[in-house]
Amino acid sequence: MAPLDFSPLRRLILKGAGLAALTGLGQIGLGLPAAQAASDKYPEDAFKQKSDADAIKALYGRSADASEQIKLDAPEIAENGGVVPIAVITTLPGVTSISFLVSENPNALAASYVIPEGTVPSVANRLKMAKTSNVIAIVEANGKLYSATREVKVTVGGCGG
Amino acid sequence: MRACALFSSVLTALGFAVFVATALPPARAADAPDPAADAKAFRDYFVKKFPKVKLDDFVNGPYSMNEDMRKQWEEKEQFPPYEFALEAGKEMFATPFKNGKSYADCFANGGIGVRQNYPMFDEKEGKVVTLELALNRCREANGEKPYSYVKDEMASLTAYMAFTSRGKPFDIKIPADPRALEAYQEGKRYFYTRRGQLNFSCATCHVQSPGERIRAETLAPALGILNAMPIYRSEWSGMGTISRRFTTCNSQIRGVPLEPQSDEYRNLEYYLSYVSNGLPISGPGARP
Amino acid sequence: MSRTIGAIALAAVLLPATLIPARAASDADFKTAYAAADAAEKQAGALRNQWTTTEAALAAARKAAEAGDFDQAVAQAREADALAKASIFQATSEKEAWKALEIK
Amino acid sequence: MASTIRVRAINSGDITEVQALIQHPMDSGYVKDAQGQTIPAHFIQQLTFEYDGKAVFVADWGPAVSKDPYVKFAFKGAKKGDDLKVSWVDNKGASDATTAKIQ
Repeated sequence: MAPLDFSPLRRLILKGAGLAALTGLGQIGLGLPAAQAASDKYPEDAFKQKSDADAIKALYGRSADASEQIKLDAPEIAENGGVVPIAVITTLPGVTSISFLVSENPNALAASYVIPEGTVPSVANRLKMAKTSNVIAIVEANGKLYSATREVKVTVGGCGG
Repeated sequence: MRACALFSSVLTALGFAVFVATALPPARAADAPDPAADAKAFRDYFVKKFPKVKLDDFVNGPYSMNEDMRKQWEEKEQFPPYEFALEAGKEMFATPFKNGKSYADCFANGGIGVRQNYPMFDEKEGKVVTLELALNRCREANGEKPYSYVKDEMASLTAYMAFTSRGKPFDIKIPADPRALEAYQEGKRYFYTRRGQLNFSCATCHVQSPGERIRAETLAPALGILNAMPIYRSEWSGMGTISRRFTTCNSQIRGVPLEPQSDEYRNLEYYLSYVSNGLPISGPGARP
Repeated sequence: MSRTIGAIALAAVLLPATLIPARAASDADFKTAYAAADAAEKQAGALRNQWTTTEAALAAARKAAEAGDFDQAVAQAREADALAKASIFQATSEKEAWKALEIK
Repeated sequence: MASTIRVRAINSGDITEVQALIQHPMDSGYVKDAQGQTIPAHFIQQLTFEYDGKAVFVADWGPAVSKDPYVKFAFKGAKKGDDLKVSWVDNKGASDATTAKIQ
């Protein structure tokens, strides 16, 4: 597969066009649904875990391997730790879920998204960050777990004066 | 121990004040105020200081001068956080008062597309009337209670009125009335006067250091700073009006804020808006 | 020049404020110190230039007095007084000094 | 009362891009109010988008999702004029739902 130049691709997606470019990529495999991702049940236990590793284990029951096929888009310096725009897009086939973790938050797991067949493996959301931290995106694809990590700097918010 | 810290901070502030006072050139004769020349000098200063920023882009505050922040902002603007306030404001604006009249009856052109004309100098009253003040006066004239000036309903209403005026250049007039010129001059004096224990003026941050970070914040340039009002500030986790911006700026420099819509703040808004004449209204805005 | 002298005079006022009183302070000492600070803060108010730190010191003085800690109450009141006087000094000197910052 | 949910669903060819903004405090349970009292955690736990009777996107959220949360995704198979159902439920059992027309 030809390497994708992500930034123009993302820009196209921002404009609401160009998504067709991705659609061939996401839906190969049979999408072996992992127990957690396929169920409608809220993963209470995973959200209660403190560390990123424990949260990933609680959510998926195994650990993830880093993948170049995940593009994690996050600012270098968050303008405000309360609202940090974070997005992920992947060219991995057979995606069934995408999750976001903020390692240094009191509870690392921030959000987990179920991606049924027919849904594009791309999510953008806004998360809170207590302090400078790694942000981890987990992609579950064809029953395997992949990850991408980026550090986002958070300066102390406000002055309380 | 706390006493020592305070003591030394007093001395620091004092030392600073003495330094400034003694470094002053001898008082020159008070030149007659010339608002048009002021506005030109003001604009020229920012254009020269930030040659890469397009004039109209100054209304986007810190986002005009920081690429990483601008990207986060563009992301936010896809579904802006002021959306709820804007919709609420639109609904409030359209809802008649108990007496059957509405906000539209209080404003030229039914209040649509007029934000760029505020504040205006009211020659009857002899004072500056801001949009926030005009809205509350409209309410009171129609038997309704005034709103808090700093957030919530007032922010929603001004958000909607700004939205209907987006793109229209600030068009603040100083009528041929000595009181209007005096109000302008007083606003200018307030803007440049150091206050608070930190001994900062508005200009210290927003003229001398825009684009720089102070604590966690990137400072906005004074040019165009009111064009984006009201704003959703992530730091506030909500909307705030011009009144909120002024009062929080004062307390951040450890000054006791004046009451919203006091003469000083009205004059300050008059001055700051006037020197941004020609720059487009961009409110409501989103800020860190 | 008069400004400099003013600052020195003010610094002289400040110094005793941080010294621990030789004897335990009384309610009357607190009232005297507080009245002076309060008067200075009112003057700063008339100049539209109060400081939040002055207000905080005044509040701390009242709280200490309520708790019967008059040493602390007097110390806080004197700090408030020093801060209020500094804010008055600032407002007074800024009456002309602001012009130095103006963009021309 | 006005809905807490704002949705924009825009179709282009086979793809429908969905953006949603929801009015919700998303209190983390780690913040204190002005009186020093901890504000109890109050956040949306699950947000579901349904098209044609099937879930096309399910968000499981913890309290680290920002106040007035925002999410964007895209799915295939819908047409302009179709309905997209959006619903959420929070940790206190409150909920809201709306149906948006795909544009």
